[in-house]
Amino acid sequence: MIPQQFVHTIEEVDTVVIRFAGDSGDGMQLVGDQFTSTSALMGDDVATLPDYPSEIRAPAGTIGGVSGYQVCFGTSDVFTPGDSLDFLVAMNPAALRANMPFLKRGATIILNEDAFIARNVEKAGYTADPLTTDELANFRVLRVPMVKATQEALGAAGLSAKQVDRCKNFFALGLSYWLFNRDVKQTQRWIIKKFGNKPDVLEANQRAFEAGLQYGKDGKLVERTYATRAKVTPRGAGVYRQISGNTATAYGLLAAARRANLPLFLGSYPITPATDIMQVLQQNREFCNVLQAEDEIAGIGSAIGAAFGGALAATSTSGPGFSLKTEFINLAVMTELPLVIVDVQRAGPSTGLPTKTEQSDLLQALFGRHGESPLAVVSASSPRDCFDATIEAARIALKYMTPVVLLTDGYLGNGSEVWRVPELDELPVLKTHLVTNPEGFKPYTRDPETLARPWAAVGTPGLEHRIGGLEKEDGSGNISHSPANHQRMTDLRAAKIEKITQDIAPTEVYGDPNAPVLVLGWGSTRGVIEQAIGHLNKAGVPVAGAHLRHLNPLPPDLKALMQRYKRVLLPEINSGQLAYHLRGKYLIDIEQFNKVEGQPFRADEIEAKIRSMPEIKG
Amino acid sequence: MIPQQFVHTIEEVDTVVIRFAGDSGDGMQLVGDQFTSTSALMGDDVATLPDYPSEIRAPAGTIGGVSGYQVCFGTSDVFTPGDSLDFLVAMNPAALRANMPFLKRGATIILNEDAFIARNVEKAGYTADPLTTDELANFRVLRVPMVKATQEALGAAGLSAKQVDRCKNFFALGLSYWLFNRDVKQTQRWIIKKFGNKPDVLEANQRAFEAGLQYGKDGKLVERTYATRAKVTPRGAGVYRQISGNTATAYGLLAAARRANLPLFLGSYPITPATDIMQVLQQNREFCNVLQAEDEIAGIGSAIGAAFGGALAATSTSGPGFSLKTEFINLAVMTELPLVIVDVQRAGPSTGLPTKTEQSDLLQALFGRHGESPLAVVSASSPRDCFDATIEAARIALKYMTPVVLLTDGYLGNGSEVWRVPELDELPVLKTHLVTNPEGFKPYTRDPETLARPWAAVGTPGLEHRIGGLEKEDGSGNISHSPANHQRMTDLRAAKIEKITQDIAPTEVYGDPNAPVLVLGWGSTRGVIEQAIGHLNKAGVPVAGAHLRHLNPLPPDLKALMQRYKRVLLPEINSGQLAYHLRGKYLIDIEQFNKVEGQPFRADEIEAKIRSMPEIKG
Amino acid sequence: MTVVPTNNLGLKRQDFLSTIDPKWCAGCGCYSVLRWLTGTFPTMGLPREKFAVISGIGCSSRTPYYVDTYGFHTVHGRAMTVATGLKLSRPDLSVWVMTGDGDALSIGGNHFIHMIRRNPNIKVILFNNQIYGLTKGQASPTTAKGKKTKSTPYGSIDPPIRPLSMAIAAGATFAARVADTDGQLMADVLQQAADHRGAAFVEVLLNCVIFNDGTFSHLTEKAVKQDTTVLLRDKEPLIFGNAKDRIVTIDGFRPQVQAHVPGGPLPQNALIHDVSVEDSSLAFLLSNMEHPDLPVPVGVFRRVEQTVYDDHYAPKGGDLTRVFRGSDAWVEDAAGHISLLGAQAAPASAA
Amino acid sequence: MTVVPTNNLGLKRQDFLSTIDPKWCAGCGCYSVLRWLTGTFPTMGLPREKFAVISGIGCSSRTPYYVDTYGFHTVHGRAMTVATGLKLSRPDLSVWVMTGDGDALSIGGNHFIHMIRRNPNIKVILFNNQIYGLTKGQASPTTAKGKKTKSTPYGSIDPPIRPLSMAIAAGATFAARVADTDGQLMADVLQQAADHRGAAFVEVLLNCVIFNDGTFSHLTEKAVKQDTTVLLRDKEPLIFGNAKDRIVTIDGFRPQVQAHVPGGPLPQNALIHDVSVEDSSLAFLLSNMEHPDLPVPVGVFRRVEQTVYDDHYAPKGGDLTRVFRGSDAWVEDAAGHISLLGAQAAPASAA
Ligand SMILES: Cc1ncc(C[n+]2csc(CCOP(=O)(O)OP(=O)(O)O)c2C)c(N)n1
Ligand SMILES: Cc1ncc(C[n+]2csc(CCOP(=O)(O)OP(=O)(O)O)c2C)c(N)n1
Ligand code: SF4
Ligand code: SF4
Ligand SMILES: [Mg+2]
Ligand SMILES: [Mg+2]
Repeated sequence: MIPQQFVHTIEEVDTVVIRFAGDSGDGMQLVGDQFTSTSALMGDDVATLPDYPSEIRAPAGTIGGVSGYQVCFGTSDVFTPGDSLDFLVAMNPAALRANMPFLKRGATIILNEDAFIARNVEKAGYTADPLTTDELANFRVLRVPMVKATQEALGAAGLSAKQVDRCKNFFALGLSYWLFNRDVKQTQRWIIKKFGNKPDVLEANQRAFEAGLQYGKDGKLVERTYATRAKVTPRGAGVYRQISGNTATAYGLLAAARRANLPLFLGSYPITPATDIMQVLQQNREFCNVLQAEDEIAGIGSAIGAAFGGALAATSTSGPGFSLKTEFINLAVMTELPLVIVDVQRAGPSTGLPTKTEQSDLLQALFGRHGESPLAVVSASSPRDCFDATIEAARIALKYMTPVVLLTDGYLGNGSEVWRVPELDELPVLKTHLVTNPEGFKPYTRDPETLARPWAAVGTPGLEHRIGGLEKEDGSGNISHSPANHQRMTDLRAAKIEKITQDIAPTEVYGDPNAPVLVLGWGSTRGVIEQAIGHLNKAGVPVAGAHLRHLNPLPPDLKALMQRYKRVLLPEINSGQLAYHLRGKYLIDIEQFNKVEGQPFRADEIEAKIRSMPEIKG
Repeated sequence: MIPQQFVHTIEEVDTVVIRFAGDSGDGMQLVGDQFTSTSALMGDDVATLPDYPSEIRAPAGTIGGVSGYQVCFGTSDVFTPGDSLDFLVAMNPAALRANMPFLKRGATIILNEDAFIARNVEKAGYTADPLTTDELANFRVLRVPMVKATQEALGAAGLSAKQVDRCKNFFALGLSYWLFNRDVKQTQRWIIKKFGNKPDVLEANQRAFEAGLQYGKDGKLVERTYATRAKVTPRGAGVYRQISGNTATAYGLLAAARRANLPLFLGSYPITPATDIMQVLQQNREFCNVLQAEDEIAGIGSAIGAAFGGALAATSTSGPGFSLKTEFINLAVMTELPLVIVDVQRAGPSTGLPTKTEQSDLLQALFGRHGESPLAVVSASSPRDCFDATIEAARIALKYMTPVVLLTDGYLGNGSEVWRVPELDELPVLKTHLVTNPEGFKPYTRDPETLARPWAAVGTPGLEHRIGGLEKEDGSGNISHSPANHQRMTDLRAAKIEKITQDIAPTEVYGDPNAPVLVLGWGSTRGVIEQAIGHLNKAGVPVAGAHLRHLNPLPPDLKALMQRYKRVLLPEINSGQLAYHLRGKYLIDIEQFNKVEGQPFRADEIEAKIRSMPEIKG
Repeated sequence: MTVVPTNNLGLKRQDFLSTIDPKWCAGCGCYSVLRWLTGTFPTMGLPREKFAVISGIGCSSRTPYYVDTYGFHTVHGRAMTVATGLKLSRPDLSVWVMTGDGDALSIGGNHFIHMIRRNPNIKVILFNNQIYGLTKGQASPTTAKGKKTKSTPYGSIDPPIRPLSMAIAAGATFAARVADTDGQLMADVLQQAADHRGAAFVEVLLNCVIFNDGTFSHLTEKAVKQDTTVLLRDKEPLIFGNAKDRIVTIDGFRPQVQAHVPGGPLPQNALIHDVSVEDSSLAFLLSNMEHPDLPVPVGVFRRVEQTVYDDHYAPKGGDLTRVFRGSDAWVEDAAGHISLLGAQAAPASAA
Repeated sequence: MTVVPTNNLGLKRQDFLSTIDPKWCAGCGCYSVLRWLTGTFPTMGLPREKFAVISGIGCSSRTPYYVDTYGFHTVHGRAMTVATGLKLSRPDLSVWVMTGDGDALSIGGNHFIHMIRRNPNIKVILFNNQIYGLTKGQASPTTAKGKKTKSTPYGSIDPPIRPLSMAIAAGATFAARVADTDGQLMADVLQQAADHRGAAFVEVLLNCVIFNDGTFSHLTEKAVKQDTTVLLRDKEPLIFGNAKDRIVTIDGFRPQVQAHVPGGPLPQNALIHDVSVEDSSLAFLLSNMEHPDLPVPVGVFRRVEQTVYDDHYAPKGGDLTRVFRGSDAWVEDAAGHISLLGAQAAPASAA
């Protein structure tokens, strides 16, 4: 697996966490992306965390403008993009300064030393050049004149200084490939494909990339390079790719529609960090109808219209847009139409921190509508799991004729990992309540098993009927002001959602089943919790874990499961929303562990928290 | 108190529940209103429940088109409009049929027998004329040819048949005045004022009214009339009037603004049953600025703008409109501006039952926003209490620089009772955090007592600053993406709302303080719960009651209070929203008592529920 | 794929009336729209199930209940969004939106504009009674200035919106106006709307007998309507008046009324209507014409052909697995050996 | 009460710049607006605290942070509502809205229309870059048909909205257009907007160097702009071209371009601009003029006087107790004796 051309000492490693950081304009996302797909293609597991600056371009060279791409790659146990950095590639002082808090003690910093000039140092907010102070004393610092080296390599290419400067990311990439013994072919090919129609840029980037590699080979950086160990247990036969959570969600919708044999309709409006879901589907217009609506209200409204017409309908958004959909979600509840509402949660309230992640829309998903308005809520636990979670959301929507809120978040949506691409026939067939028989048809009769009403899509002969937001008479669906009927319908709507519990598999417990503590999680915390528990179990600390996909209704076995443990710990990237919900439902006290910093948990934080619990300390 | 002109036997009564019911076009609301204000003016306590048909005019004569006005009047303990009817005035078969379920056994029904013709009987959905069956066997039925009698009285007036028919409500009113020995002067005066500019209509209505009185005096109805007993304890010196909840809310806003020395701004959009709040303020434009906005979003947006400019700002709506305000409420949370959001709850979800009442927006008020977004929630417990509750909402908003949701409901908003009109100087002075001193000013510093930020109204020299929905740096209010700062601000926003507990008086317990059961209530259930407890206590059943005004934060003594009782019963016109909240907060189990029929609880339902509890039955 | 009239199915107006009795007030203009709407449907050669009548909230928005087709009484102001989603997903349907002046122009103004500009093959009938009927009489965006309503006790202060001006500015390809009382014109206009390929907007001047009675009587009463309105005819001058003795002329951009000898020669500056001129300025000018200075135009203001939005929506399906694999997938065998997938495995050479 | 210029306070442009460095991309057209906006404020004779700059969400909506006045960065699409509430409550302030094409015309379209039609004394600057800048490059309602963006990988299919047409249809009393590159005109237009009593709407054609670079270069580049745009001057013909050798004429309602001899006689059918004609049809026609058939007009399209909405808002206060008592209150004494209050106690007689 190690290409022949490298002849330095090679150290085998399990996993490495590296972050490429530079100015917004420095092309770090590209570098990270290439590094990651190459690693994945070499058989490594990968998990990534792109970290954009705030929404708008900050002046070059400032902390606000730093863009980073973190990737954890390796051959075992890559659940997360990593807690802290083994390696940092810093293209300028601001990138260095912004990432100091994330460095492991003793980490390696590869600096673009050419950027460490007085003006940049100052812009980054340093009072003195960190290369001249003891600021970096605890780290291994490798200084590389990336700009000069790139210039040298490109000398004859006849590009402007600015254009040359733009190539330095490929130099950094080449150097990193050398350092980690990455396979260069895929990237070489990619460069050709990407820049093929601009020959001068193509050549410049190729040269810069080669120069980076050569810089390493020439021994100018270090003697020792790294390579990931060969995989002990292969991933299994199949087709694989790297996938982000948002792309997985979009594909999940495509897959669900196909497996339900329905057309797919998405009504959406751009919003960070959910926009990609819409954009991915827009790129695949042969497979679906996508409306970029005038706002989020129109987005869901159009989806409800499509659902009335017999489509698998969805709308995708994030916090502020989710709030705007409130009224229309209620119409979907009342008309009992199938609908998938994807909320890629971000840090709130209000505009909040649009590029940062959070799990704080759970209670809104559960209760954020006027009246008694129950619906189903499911969550995704990793980028690739977004695919499965989306199919599950669609399955519930179609089987129970209900809107379903799918909660993902910015961390999942933007993060990526390796995904085994399923064959379509591996995926579940989704059943619908589409009806065509006019015999005895009434729009609000109920299927006894699911309590779902029949789905008479517009266009079906003989099933003409009217629906709307006013209370309906049980059975006929006519408007009814009867008090008793309102009670009955309120109860039926709730009972239907409760019925979903019949489909929920027993909650899977991992780790030490006899432990005193159960760590419960939901959504994007799965990776870190699993990693923490794995670590602790290895270290002999008894702790168990369980992760929830279904948040409404909750798994029917959850109460009993929780009662089996002395204490339940619940880490959430909010102020304790699921904990509150579980207390309200089950009257069981829960140990909350909350963090509202717009950042995912780190596994070590969870580990430390578990270790500190009296039930564990003994 | 009994006018001289009546000479029949008079039976003294404590309280009477009567309902005037007829077709939408029959003027029943007017009749009920006159009857009520006259009764109030005679010293009776009154409580009313107008009950409109569904939003739109139904064909005349059908059940759907019945409009009713129920009033309970009397000299003691009028907490509610009454559980069931002592008297029903029914203008047509549909009005009779629709109200059968509400009649007490042995109740008196005064029928407009002229309307009991085959067509009307059929339209009402009767298969046979109820006057010819034994359908009414358990009631005292008084048949009055109201149309004919009115025609006779108006014989010479030269009005069209239709116009004459329109006067029959005044005939019914006159007859009722005779039956209950009501003072006629006020209504005579009112008729002159109302119809003074249409002399023929004026005369017709006057004649119809007198004819109704005379019909009674002539002994054509019954021998015995009724009068309410003289009051034992007078109401106390003061100015009184009858007031509806919505009017009281509007007045509460006017009063709060005056006592805070601020201009008042209301941004609103019409919606049943909240429209009146806007309309009452629009009638008083010398005292406030009211914008009928293009929608509910613009309604709250304009209010937030006014708050930025230093006004006491409010927005009023009901369920669907409340849902639409979700996103903007979050902006108010983030910018920490004072704002009163009135939600006159109605039966949901979606369009639901627009003219029916419910308490089902509580969880939405508490949690229905993306992100961690705490705000204060208060509720009103009776029509006149809307005035005080509104002032309390404004007080909290101004003192803690926060949006406050005020929950009333359709029952409170449309219902009315006697209100002692306060003098302005009896009302609390509301303090604000308005600042003018540029010395050391920063928009997000905090008052240590309240954690409120300073309120620098636009226009104040030297305090120019920028606010918005992005996360703010603690103190400076600048945009901040710092993780630690986000956590700090999240905590501060929550802590500020918690601070409000310092202002909450100890929860008042009434009834038997040593009872095993505490009946907790919130919002509009106060009247019925108090009545039920009063009854039971009198009957020797030990039960205590407490009613919550503050729903977020909850009273600090509530947990301890609840723990003092064997069992806490919580009646709610929803599926158990406060119960869920209390369980989640306090891990205390609660006996729920829920009703989701679009109707208020009746006191007897609550009484029966309490009696059925094992803790009471022993 | 778009609405293809199948054949004459022998459906009559009655077949399009549902069993629910309309719950509008006696005398309400809504009855008239219902009548002519259900009169238009049978002419379209489509079976009942192919119709969807979508509405928001308001008296006017109750219409779907009374039409025996598919119907959706959605939420206030948002009918156009639901209609758009339905139409894009199901271009085979005939989708009709029933809306009010508050529903379409107050809370729903934005969806109105955006639907119109996209030009899907959806028909919109706006019941303009210049009032909020259902909520019992508040001012709407079309309420006349100075008008006293429940929410404007001192008279309305908002300059009213002209629905047709908005529609035309938003790019309406079909825009028309008709009074509820004018059955013949309503039939004609609805027919043209039905036949139009693209979004068709029809404003109905509608009487709310309860909360705004007579607001259009100066335009609808027999005695005066010939003098206060002018029927637009394509390529013809705007001649009106009981005796056809007045004509609209144009001076610069100022329309004016001049005396006209019936049958006599046209003044040189006579305004000649043209429904299909591409630039919408003429239609806009007509939409600005108001009583009492000018006669109020009724009939079709604008009817042009443009790309129909739903024509863009035609997913064909295909090989999803290819999509899922994207361009960077690889194959692993059971032993963990990795190879690239298909085309990507091409040799890396360009230099 | 409205904005009364106090006196010249000696404030300079610099005094209106906050200490926060603008975070727009280098070369972004937003800088230009900021520059001329802060250049206009000092001319208004108002102290800094009397200004409020309100925005929605978008790159353009960051402007308030860079202006040293009161500022409110609200939520996406809703700035107009916040501005309206502020202005009605505080007519003494000078309120400016900064918005984008997505902010004002996509999600915020309805508030835009309603603010414009009410005509409060609020100034609106729409930064029209024909793209969603902040969210990194999706199509906006003004994006040209066929344009490839992140959200329209196959080219945009939506016919674009013309912001000025919408504003004019909504009844704008002041409407203007200027390119970000034309400092002089921007200064002039903003000055006129500031001086206008009522709602003033200014569309700025603005370059987003990152996601839509050059979208207006055919209108802004030195070499061509004389040929592709025409500066509107009140009561003057529309003469343009580098050599002033072309003129816009009008045939019916069809504007056309004709050759023109500079200084020579005007053709009879030359289109003469008139900013203050009450009927908005001329302004509307101008707003419809588009490249390449016609020169794109810049400058002031419309400026008319109408009632200013905030003039209606002037509560005077008074005796609240009277209000609370209403017309049916009564007095009770401690013994429970009841008497009517004041006027109501008049004797009941009319018959
Ligand atoms: C979100 C929301 N806001 C307000 C309402 C209350 N409402 C129902 S219909 C209506 C206006 C009706 O006016 P219009 O659209 O003109 O219809 P009309 O009744 O006059 O036909 C309003 C404000 C509502 N149902 N939902
Ligand atoms: C409710 C809501 N929906 C969506 C967004 C995401 N969003 C932010 S700005 C923007 C559009 C920006 O475009 P434009 O208004 O043209 O401003 P520009 O950045 O181009 O100046 C969008 C969709 C949001 N912040 N809030
Ligand atoms: S209230 Fe007006 S619009 Fe509504 S049904 Fe009655 S007449 Fe028609
Ligand atoms: S993305 Fe475009 S609009 Fe936004 S700051 Fe950059 S250049 Fe300006
Ligand atoms: Mg209307
Ligand atoms: Mg833009």
